[in-house]
Amino acid sequence: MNNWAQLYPQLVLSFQQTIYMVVWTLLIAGGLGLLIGVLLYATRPGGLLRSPVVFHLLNVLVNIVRPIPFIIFITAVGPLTLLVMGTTIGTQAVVFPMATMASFVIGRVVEQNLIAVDPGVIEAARAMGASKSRIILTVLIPEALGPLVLGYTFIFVAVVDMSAMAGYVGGGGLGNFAIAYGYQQFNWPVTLVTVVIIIVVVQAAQLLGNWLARKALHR
Amino acid sequence: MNNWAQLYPQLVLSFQQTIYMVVWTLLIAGGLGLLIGVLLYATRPGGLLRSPVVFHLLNVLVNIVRPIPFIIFITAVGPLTLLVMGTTIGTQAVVFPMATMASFVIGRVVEQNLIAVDPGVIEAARAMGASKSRIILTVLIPEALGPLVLGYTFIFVAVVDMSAMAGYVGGGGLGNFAIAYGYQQFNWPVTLVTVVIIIVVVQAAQLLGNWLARKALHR
Amino acid sequence: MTPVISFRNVSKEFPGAGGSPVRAVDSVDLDVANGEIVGVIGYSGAGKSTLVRLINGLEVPTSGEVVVEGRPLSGMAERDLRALRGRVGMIFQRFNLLSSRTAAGNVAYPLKVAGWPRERRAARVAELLEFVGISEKARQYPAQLSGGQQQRVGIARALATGPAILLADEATSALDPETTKDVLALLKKVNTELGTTVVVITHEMEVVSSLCDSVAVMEGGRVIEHGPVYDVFASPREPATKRFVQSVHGDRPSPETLARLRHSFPGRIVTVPIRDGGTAAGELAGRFAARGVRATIIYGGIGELSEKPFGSLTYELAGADADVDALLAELRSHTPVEEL
Amino acid sequence: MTPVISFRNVSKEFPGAGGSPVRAVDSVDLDVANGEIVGVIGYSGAGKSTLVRLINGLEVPTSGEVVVEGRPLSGMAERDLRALRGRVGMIFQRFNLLSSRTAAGNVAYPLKVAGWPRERRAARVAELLEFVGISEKARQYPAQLSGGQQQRVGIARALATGPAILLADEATSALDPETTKDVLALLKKVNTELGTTVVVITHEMEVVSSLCDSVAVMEGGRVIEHGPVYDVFASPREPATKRFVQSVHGDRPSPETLARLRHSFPGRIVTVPIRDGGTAAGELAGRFAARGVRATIIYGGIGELSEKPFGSLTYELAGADADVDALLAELRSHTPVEEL
Amino acid sequence: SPPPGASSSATAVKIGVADASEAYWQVFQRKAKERGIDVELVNFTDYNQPNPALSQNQLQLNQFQHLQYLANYNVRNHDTLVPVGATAVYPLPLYSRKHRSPADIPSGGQVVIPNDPTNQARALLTLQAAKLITLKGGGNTLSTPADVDTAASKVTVIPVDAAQTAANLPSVDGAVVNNNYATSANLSPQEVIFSDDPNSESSKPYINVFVARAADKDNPTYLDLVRVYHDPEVEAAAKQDLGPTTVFKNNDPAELQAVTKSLEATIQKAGT
Ligand SMILES: Nc1ncnc2c1ncn2[C@@H]1O[C@H](COP(=O)(O)OP(=O)(O)OP(=O)(O)O)[C@@H](O)[C@H]1O
Ligand SMILES: Nc1ncnc2c1ncn2[C@@H]1O[C@H](COP(=O)(O)OP(=O)(O)OP(=O)(O)O)[C@@H](O)[C@H]1O
Ligand SMILES: [Mg+2]
Ligand SMILES: [Mg+2]
Repeated sequence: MNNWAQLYPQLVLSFQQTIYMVVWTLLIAGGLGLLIGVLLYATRPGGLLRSPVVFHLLNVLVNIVRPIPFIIFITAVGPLTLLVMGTTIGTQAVVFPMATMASFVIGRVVEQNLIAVDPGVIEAARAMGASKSRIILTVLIPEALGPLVLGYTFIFVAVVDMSAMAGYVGGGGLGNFAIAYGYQQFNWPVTLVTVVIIIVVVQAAQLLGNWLARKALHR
Repeated sequence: MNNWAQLYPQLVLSFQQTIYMVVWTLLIAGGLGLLIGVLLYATRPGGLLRSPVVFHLLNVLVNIVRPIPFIIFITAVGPLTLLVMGTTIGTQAVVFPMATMASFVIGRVVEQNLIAVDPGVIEAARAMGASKSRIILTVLIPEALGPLVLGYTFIFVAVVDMSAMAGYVGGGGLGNFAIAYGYQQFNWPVTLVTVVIIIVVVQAAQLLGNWLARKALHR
Repeated sequence: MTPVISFRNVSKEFPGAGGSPVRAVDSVDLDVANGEIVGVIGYSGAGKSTLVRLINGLEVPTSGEVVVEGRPLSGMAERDLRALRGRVGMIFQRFNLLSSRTAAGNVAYPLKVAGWPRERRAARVAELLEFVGISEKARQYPAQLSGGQQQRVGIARALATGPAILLADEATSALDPETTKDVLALLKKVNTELGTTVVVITHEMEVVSSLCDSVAVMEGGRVIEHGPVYDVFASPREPATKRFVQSVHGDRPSPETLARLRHSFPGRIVTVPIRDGGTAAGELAGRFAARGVRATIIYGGIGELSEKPFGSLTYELAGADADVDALLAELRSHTPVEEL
Repeated sequence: MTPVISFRNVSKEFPGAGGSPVRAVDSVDLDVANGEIVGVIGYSGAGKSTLVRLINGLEVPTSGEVVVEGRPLSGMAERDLRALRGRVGMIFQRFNLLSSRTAAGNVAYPLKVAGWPRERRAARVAELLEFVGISEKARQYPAQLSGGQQQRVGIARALATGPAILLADEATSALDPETTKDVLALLKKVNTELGTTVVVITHEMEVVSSLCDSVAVMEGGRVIEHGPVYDVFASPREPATKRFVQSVHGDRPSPETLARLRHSFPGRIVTVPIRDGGTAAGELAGRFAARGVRATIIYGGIGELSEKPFGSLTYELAGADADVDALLAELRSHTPVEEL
Repeated sequence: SPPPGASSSATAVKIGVADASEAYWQVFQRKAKERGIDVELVNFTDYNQPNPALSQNQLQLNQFQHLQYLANYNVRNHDTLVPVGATAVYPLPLYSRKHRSPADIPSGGQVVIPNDPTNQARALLTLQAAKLITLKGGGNTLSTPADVDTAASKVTVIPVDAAQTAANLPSVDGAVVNNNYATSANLSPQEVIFSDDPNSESSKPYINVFVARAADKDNPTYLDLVRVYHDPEVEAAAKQDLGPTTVFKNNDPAELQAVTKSLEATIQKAGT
């Protein structure tokens, strides 16, 4: 059994690892997911870039990736991870499967939020001669910003949650710390403290998200 | 090592278990999550039922529950599960933590989708003297139906994913089957077949969801 | 008789862009009598929509008291407020149709809220859609309707339950003149047959002149003038009111028009207001002839305002200057003739 | 001169509710000359918005060809279509403002699209907001603006880049008469100073009469009448057109009004149209006097249409029946006098 | 980000483990350091990961598996990892709070077993030995719950997360609990109603080992680390964490390798 003094450095490290994983995953998957989401939205029938081929391919791809149990997914993309990251283990390596999976998840969330945008404003932008990419970047996304911010806040939690599985491949992190040092050791104080730290981080992110969403809504 | 003949009954059972878990979770959490989402939407500042206390309590509660690693969550609600379900292990028992967690997840997704509804129509319903509950049921939700359907489709996948963790407490299911009989046994054909079955189920759900969403959009 | 709607020193502020609040409605005192049709006019942004939205509690006043059917809205229980709203129909400036319901579904909605049984509902919806002329669009969704069709759905919806008070925020702005006429006739009918009190915001002075009993003129959040339509229009006190009245029947010619008229009519040009009880246009012709002045009507018109003749005519007077001067002097003794 | 916009047998169908498609635009052939201001009028649902949306390719015709600036839209490369749209400003019936941008941001948007440098943009935005009178609302978001303020943002936005073609779908529907007048003056100015071709959909006949060179009347998706405003209004051929014209200056009294007039004026009542080049109103008075018939103007008016006098006057004729008959017979020889 | 194991010290060893959270590893690291070896632990919660990582040179050693698991891994993945030293063998006892002996467990009862691949088959064999279940074909070290002949078995086997076996003890008839979890969960030895014998020949496949790439099977540093593990101080700490019933093993690497080979052969034969 460990005592707090022994655990403390490990906890700090785990915290750093979580931040590392979450930040990188969000940065990478935030962008890629936005792209996927925008494509899912825009290529659907009647969309700005309507293209049944791209839409169905992407739709199927997202649905292939998302339901794969994460540990199987990590292993399946292992060779690719090795190629890209130079290693398949550790905090850095796990960002690759995390970001990949998160991209697809974010894609769906973004798609959902874009679909609620009033088609009238898209039309107005088209009527001004704006290019499709410009419409997407300067009209579609800003118009959906309120729900999008909440969507990304939602995803933040999902990624934090996902990072708990980083321990599968030696990625560490708070979630893994809570499991390995708390749960598996039946050490409930450690579990509790760790989970509380996670919750505080998430809560802070949510407050920020709510605030930003309210700012973005303009109504 | 198992051969297909031996595994087949287990696979069928796992399929049934997954269906069982996913259906029950979606039924229960679909309703509870809708409630949570509606409350999150309606109690926020300027909302239909504005109530800072309820909003912040709920907001914090959702943020407390969601980031808890699922295995820890299962254990933490174990006593409650025992009380409610009479046991903490097996397919039936795991529906309790799954539905609880999923309720909070769905709550967030619903909240996001409701926030995009044009406040003008809510106002119109208020002006007609409709009660708040009626507005929520007959205006707010129908108006958000397109994105909501996509949101629930998103959640379907998330729940299928979550059900892969049912194996923690003996819940079985396809996800666990893929891991236990495929992945952990280094049996890639089994893994592949199982994952493909999962993907097919998800894909079917998504097609249905997309179709319903398009119907619901009316534009 | 006690007013059915009454504003008592009501103000409504919104948070503004630069921190300073926008006072959309400013210290308004206004009474609307039961069964009256009152028009609210004013420049864009004057606070008309906000004023009307205070009546059914869609906006809550920053200060002051709105009293409807004898009961103050503030502190009214949610139940009672809902019941009140059930008796108040509203046509929105931006229509606010439920995009998830068909035209018929939108009209049926308030009936459902009011608890009408299914069969009566269907009949009523059909009747209303017929009234506003969009029966064949009953099963279309709002996104598939033209602007005017959407507005008509909004009108039908507001009238559905036969409300005691109808708030119409630019109810005919998207309608062609024919349809507008039909809708105004419908509102009039509702008013006379059911005794519905109607508050109409409008930019079309014809709506005021043909429909309203009284008119309130708003400017900068304040009600700057209020009274029977004929009184306000016949003798507008405020500059804003004057400018609005100019746009109704029998306006004097605009500077550009006047210039063109002068080109065709070299004589002296005067505008004579035609008011009920004032100088009848017919009399004038006789007087002109008697004085040996040839008068030609070159502009203006006579219409009806609150069912009384109202307007102004612009004449070219041709004759000896002295004769014309004498004529004008005589006319001025009882009518505000203006030489242009 | 080749037309700047030309519809060649254009139809547009939408999927309808019951499976049968809605033909919103039906076999339209229409040319709009460069620098012209053409009004499009018609009943609600006639297909006006759809017609105009075909011009900048927001709708794609089901059949037929829309040619703009000499080039057919169909098969035009995306790039070219975009470039074309950059030269076509559009004011939407439902405004379609970007809710995520302020009033100023909305107006700046097309300038950004057109690649204007930042400094010029700011100045232009300020100028446009000033033009439409909402400078002080520059930093407000659409949801914080009144209906008319939103519409004015839409107008400013459409005019921002100084478009070669302006499509205005009920551009003044939410505006008070004063502001409407200002906006129309602005459109006229843009037309004369920059040579902008303007297509205005409107329900306000004053807009047509004061602004447009030509007018197209739509009914059931078809353009049933088209020509110079004076010609179409002075001698409308189609019943629909007639009804629209009735709502402009100098209309004959409605049945109810007529009933009231008969009450006050027991004599015979006739309506005489006043047209440019026809009988001048002034002349009539003389003739009446000469015949010993006392004529009193009781209704109607004379206004301007395309800068020419236009209207009708309704007289009460008091005198011996024979005299009146003789007078009417004489008048009828050159003017379509109508006895009511 | 955490620095990769490129420490300046000449002998830095990265070891993949699955229980880095156990305190004895800190003693191990300290003792290794005294011998000039910098040990970096990489903790995997998924057993599938450390072997490939070792193969791919991302680790120098791992220590989380028994010979049986290693043999199975090697066969399935055509790999050649070898044991370089034994650590310990743990009994895998059946616990119960409701019953005194396996015979007391009513038919139709529920028994939970760990669902991790290193323990699952062994747990099944234990239950068969306790006459609670029957495995089709007699069972072997690769049996899975799918091989349980439900008709011929007295109890239902429910595989759960290894930590859940201890956690669920109160609500089931019996639980097969790994040593370390039993210790962490403070299960009482009195609650053990059946156990296999860790010293028996049949327990040999379950000896836990340090594993290295075949090329490194004689690497002196690695052999040194095996010795560090058996330092009395480390063993004492390990016993504390892993439970009093832990039996430390110090078999000769050659013997371990031979056992592995024969296990591999058996698996090869049984294999698909
Ligand atoms: N997306 C659509 N789907 C189905 N029908 C449509 C659609 N858009 C327009 N219509 C129909 O086409 C016809 C013409 O519509 P349009 O909007 O062009 O009319 P409009 O002349 O502009 O009418 P308004 O003056 O009321 O705005 C209407 O009957 C309308 O219901
Ligand atoms: N939610 C809001 N936030 C901030 N300002 C607002 C808000 N709603 C209205 N206003 C401001 O209040 C003033 C009055 O608005 P209101 O909508 O009542 O005008 P209106 O008379 O109806 O104008 P219009 O004829 O253009 O519809 C306007 O200056 C407007 O900008
Ligand atoms: Mg308004
Ligand atoms: Mg239209």
